[in-house]
Amino acid sequence: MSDYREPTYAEVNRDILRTLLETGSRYWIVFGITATIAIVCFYIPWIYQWHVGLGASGQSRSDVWGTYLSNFIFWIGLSHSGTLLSAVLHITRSGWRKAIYRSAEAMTLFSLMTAAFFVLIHLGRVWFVHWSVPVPNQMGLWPNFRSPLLFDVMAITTYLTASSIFIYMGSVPDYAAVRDASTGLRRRLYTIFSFGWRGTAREWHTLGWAYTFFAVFVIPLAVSVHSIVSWDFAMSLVPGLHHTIFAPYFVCGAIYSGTAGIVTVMYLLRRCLNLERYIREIHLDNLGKLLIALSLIWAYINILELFTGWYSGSSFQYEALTYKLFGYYAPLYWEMILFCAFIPQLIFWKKIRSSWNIMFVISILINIGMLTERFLIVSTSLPRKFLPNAFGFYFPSLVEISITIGSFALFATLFLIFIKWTPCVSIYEVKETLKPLRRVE
Amino acid sequence: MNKISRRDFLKFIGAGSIGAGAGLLYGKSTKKTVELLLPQVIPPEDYSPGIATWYNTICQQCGAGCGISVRTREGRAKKIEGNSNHPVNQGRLCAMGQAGLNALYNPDRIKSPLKRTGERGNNSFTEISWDEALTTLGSRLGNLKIQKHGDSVYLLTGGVRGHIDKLFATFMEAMGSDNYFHYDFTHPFALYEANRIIFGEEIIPYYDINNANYVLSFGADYLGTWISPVHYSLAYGHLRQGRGNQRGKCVQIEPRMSLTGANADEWITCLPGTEGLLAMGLAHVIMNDGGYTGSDQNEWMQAVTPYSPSVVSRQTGVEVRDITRLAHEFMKHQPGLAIGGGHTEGNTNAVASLTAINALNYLSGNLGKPGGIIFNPEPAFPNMSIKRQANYTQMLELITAMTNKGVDILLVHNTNPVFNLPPAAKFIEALHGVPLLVSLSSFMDETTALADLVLPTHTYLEAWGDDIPEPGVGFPIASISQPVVKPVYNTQSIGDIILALAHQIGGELPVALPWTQTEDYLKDSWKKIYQERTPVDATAGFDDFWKAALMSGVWGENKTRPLIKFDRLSNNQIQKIHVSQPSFAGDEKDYPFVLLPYLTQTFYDGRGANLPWLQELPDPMTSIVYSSWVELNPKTANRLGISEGDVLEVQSIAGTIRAPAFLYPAIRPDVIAMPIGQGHSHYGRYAQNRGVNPMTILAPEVDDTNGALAWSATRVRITKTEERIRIIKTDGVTRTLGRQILGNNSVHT
Amino acid sequence: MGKMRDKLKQYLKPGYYEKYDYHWGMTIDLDRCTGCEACVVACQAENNLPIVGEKRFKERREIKWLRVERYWEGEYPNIKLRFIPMLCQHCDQAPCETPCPVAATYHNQDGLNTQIYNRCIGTRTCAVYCPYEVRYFNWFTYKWDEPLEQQLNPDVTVREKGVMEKCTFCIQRIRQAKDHAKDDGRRRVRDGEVTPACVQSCPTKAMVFGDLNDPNSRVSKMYKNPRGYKVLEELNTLPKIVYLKKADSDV
Amino acid sequence: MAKNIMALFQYQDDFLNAARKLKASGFDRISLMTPIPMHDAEKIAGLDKSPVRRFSLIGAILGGLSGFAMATACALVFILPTGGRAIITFPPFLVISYEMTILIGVLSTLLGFHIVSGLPAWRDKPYRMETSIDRFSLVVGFDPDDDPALAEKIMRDAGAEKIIQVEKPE
Repeated sequence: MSDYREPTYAEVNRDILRTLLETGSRYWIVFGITATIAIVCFYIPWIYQWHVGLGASGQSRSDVWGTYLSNFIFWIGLSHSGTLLSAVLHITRSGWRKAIYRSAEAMTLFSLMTAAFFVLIHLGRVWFVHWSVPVPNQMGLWPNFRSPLLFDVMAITTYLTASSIFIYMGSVPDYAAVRDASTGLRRRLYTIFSFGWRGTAREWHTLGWAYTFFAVFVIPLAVSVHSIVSWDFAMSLVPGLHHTIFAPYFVCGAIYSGTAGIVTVMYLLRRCLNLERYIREIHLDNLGKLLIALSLIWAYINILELFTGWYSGSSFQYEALTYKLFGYYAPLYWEMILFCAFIPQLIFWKKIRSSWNIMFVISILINIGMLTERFLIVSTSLPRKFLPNAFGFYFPSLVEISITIGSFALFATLFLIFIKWTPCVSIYEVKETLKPLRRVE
Repeated sequence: MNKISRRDFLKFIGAGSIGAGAGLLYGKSTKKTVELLLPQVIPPEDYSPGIATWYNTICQQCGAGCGISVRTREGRAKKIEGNSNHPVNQGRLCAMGQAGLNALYNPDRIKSPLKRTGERGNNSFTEISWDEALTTLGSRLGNLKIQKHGDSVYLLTGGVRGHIDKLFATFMEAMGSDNYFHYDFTHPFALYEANRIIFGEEIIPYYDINNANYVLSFGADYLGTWISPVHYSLAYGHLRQGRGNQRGKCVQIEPRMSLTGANADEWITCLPGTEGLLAMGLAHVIMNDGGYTGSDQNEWMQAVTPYSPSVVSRQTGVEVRDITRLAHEFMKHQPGLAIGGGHTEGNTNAVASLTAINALNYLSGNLGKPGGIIFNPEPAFPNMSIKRQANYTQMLELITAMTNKGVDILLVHNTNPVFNLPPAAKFIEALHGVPLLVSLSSFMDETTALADLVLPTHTYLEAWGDDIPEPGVGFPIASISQPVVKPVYNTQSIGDIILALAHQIGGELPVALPWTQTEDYLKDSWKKIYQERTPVDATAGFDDFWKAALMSGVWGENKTRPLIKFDRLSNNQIQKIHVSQPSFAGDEKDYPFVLLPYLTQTFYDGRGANLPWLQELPDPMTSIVYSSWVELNPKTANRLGISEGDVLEVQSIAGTIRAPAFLYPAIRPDVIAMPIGQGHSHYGRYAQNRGVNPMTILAPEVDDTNGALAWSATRVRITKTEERIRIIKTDGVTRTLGRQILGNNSVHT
Repeated sequence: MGKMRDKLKQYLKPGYYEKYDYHWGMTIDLDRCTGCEACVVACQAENNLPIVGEKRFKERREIKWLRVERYWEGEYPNIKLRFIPMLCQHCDQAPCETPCPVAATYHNQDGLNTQIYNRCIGTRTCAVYCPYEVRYFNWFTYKWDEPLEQQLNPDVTVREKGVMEKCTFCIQRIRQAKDHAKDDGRRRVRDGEVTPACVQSCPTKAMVFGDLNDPNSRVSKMYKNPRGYKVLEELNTLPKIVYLKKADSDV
Repeated sequence: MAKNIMALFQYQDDFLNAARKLKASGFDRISLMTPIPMHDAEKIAGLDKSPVRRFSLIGAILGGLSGFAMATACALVFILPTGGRAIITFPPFLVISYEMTILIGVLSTLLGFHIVSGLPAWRDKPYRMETSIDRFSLVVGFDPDDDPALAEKIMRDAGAEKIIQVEKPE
């Protein structure tokens, strides 16, 4: 844009720290609303379910896995782009990453936390969840490391740890900036957060190296996490789930949904926190291109699934496929195809790609589609397995729907806390992209 | 501070060990591994399981008379299994029999004697003591006896047999009343009558399915509900796979597929009520093709002449081809059996039909032969019970007597005429003429709810009794029913109540019934068997015999009956064999469908509806639980725009009921079927207000010959209503979708 | 050292067990089975299966360790109904065992697929992985209306909410038979000494249960029946229940 | 102990020039503080390859091994055969190893960062908070034979905005 004037270093500090240090009433209202919804729609139904048993959900003999698990995949998926994208772009040294990566990583962290909640909600006896981690317990038993669910436990623990460290380490210099801009208790707290960061050459040097290694670790991790999540399904014999393509399918879907999530979050941050000078068209453009690529891969895998299902001719595969395409949940299937395969093709047009509002809507649609996809996985395959006589049907109960809605509020609440805790745009990395301060040009 | 109970303490330990105790447990876990890991699955070596005590007694859930072994622990009944000594069921038991525990421990049992306080039928009772109950009843009975009005006392019971039946009879006789009836909806009146006509004896012979090569069943659901299902199931298993390579064939002829139909090799439908005609058609083919060469050939020839295959085919809807083929197969694969029951028994021509079916047995010459019909020897003690069964016409007489104030006291025991009689009989209305209705029952069923005085009885698992199974098993047996647990509630056994009443009333009654306890009465009665039937062994006294009989649960004698020779029936008998077309209540135009109510394996005639295990047992044919439904052919449904769950209004000339539709692929398009058993207005929490009772729309059609209720002879029309409900069933999709679930070549038929 | 090597070899061996102590198996003759469901009630009585009530049935949350499946074949009037009792197949390569994160289900030395209720945390993965759908979950803690609870079998635990359960081949009866054998000074249980509740009740003697290790046991002989097949054999779960398919009539 | 001198620069080329000159003049104990990571500054400070990478490598290897060991040990505490698989099974245990490689690798890199960077800093060091905004700062420490005046002069010549004497030891 022509009227764009590059900010000075001091302006960067001022603009970004303002989002952290100045809290208006609008923030508190939004925060109050999301926190209330999180409590009313998420925690209270959960406590109720805890009390009466999992029967509070719509799951039944015909479908023992329901929206809790599909939401779990969704949130894990949403978490996928942030850290992964940030790490990939860090390693490939793409400059445009710097303004957006912090919020993307935050999205990872908090959607991962939300996903972890769904694991707990999903359990029949959540009060014994500690038996699934290798700590001593009354039964004297250790977890079964042959279980794909335990891969999950390991993967999510690792992913949560690695992403927290990744985002935290990347923020240490910014915590120092917050510390320097504040007084009193906040100053003391941020002194601790920033480890007493001064910005010496040695500190920068070590951080740089460590950060690169974190990035190196995080990339294969992120790929493995969603592969492992897919194995929860693909390792079963269930027709429609027992596919080798499932791991790449899930990883691709996850990155897809995560990238769309980044667009959504970017849009909101830009609008609500007046960060127009930092989150710019180039970001939207690049993310848009990424979305197109991902949507094409995603559509390709979907077509592949239809193709193999149709070609196999096996009653199991074919039945599962026809039910998905033409059964009770067929409208959801076609909605998903529309939202995730067709609508994103609009991004090919530069005009659409550069429109914040349209991109925002598309990104939301993609994630609705992805949420549907995850729901279809549990609701179309599991109730119709091998024995036709045991075929059933699944529809989520009010408790499940409420918890699903509540999970979005929970995510929003966590994110709102985050933006008051950590600068949502990396101060020092934005400065890096600016014109260096030199006397001699 | 409050005391910490042991329970709380254990809770603390539990909570603490999750975190703080982890280290300690870690240490433990590495040492005593098995105990920590598998306490529930494999108990440790030093854990000694409790010792169960088994009591042998008799199942009284239906009239088959199976022997059962009840497993008890610490004085509580835990499980009912078949008594392997008992020749009827040989250790096996059906679902209903096993659910007997639900009757014993039913939460809705009547817990103490009750006296009506409000209007009749308002369900308002107060609890009274046994003393008061027996005194009230005893003095009323005594007064009638003194006034020489003993004959105005009526006793109506279910199909009770053995010495309890005799006790009732003695009691009523001493009261001066001969008004002692049984009412049992499932009683095969027509079969007894048909057997009397052909065999000259009003009995059910032993159908030797075990050794048969061909079982031609006209509607008899012998694997599900007909007479003695467990015994016939055993025989069926033997017929199929128990004889090496020789596998018997089963053919089932009925308008709606029953469980037996599902298991038959061939299932053939005929128009409702024309089973007898079809049998005559088969007989015609047998006679004409020289299948029968007896001396009375000519008489038979005459008798079957009107039933040529083409005529019968028109009357029954079965193709000529099939008629001749069945006849040939039946003659070729002897020994074969022709049996009739189920809906065949529920038509206006039932006796004639069953007579015709018996004639097939006669013509095939299987009488008295293994694999055919075998006649039982004299039972250990006379079984009078059959004679006391009141059919519909006789019940109408009782109802007339009630209406005309001829009944002062009506004692009802273990039978539920309010539920099991069509309302057209006006039983409830007739009760207005009865000053005192006394119910001797364990449950608050519909009849008991109308009673003035309720004397709660023991269930069969708490009471003494005995039984001779009917039909027999080819040799004389008898079995004793003994209490397996202490009474759960303040109830008394029916025998004790009768004996107590006898003493209360006084006069010659205590002389006729000198005992105070049923156990003593039984022992004294069995002494007779001991003396007459058992070769006296000097070393074994009666006590040993009694103990042995109790322990094994059954007494038997190695004695078969000499064959009755049926060389020839009298001409008169043969001439009587004539089957007419069935008639139905309702015009075919207005009421296009024939309603077939059927007994279900789970509820039988409705008596099982209060047992939660049976309510939760998916119906074997439809997998439906907890409700009633209307079965109709998918084609019919399609034509009328009905789909599963649409609530239908089923209307006959006698009334209307509403129930959801169920598309049943194996039913004639011109009939609809409904299960009997649900639709209770009382009878406990599990049965109450659930489904409908098809009995309530039955027209009072009766059998032409014996006057029994023709319960399949009502025509109905169905109307789809706006309402739609989800039928609760466990089945998902009931087609294999080409999957090899039933073995590879099971797909072709 | 050699001992350790042997152990390691054993641990690395697929299938792990060289030979089971007992190898309990069952055959179900579909030619005898009439679909009467006596076995269903027998199982309910023996194993303290809850009475779930109409509402739960409507939600398809019934618990029947043994159910009878029915399949129609053909169209009216040439139509047949086929029954097949479906219970835990105690697969030797059970797909349900591996995915349990807390090892609440495993294969014991008798070749049984056991479910340890007190270990279960309710992930329900086993139920998803089971192709026979014979695993049932306690969606609620079910209550017995007084005094129906007096009937409960003291040898079998009552399960609480959040726990998976399934057919055990009446492990308590197996245990009892083993105890008897031990009391009698025998090393092994005799053929026919153990009958699960369903087998015991079957009115047509369609089910046979016994030890597959013993080549002379009835079940071993029935296993060789040419009519025998295993349901979903193509999944290679090695189910231990052999069904004998319905025979065609000789007539 | 001698005082340290701290200089603030507005421009990064001035700052780097000053640092280079100081180095050339024999002042070894200099610290460079910048608001953004600067490669040139790191070079002047003599930093090339960071030892953090060793932590990552060792951590990753240890993690992988310990992952497999943990899975094996857990499987051997109780012998619970499942699904006809071996007790020690490679495919699933390798997945566990993979995850543990990353987990321990990340944690040990974190440890490496803390050790190598000397953070958290437990005591107060010379620092001006402008450094976190847009000022480049240099702290020079002196050995007994160094001339603080010379250092001050070099910095002033290079264009230092402000020169401060600091008491705190570097």
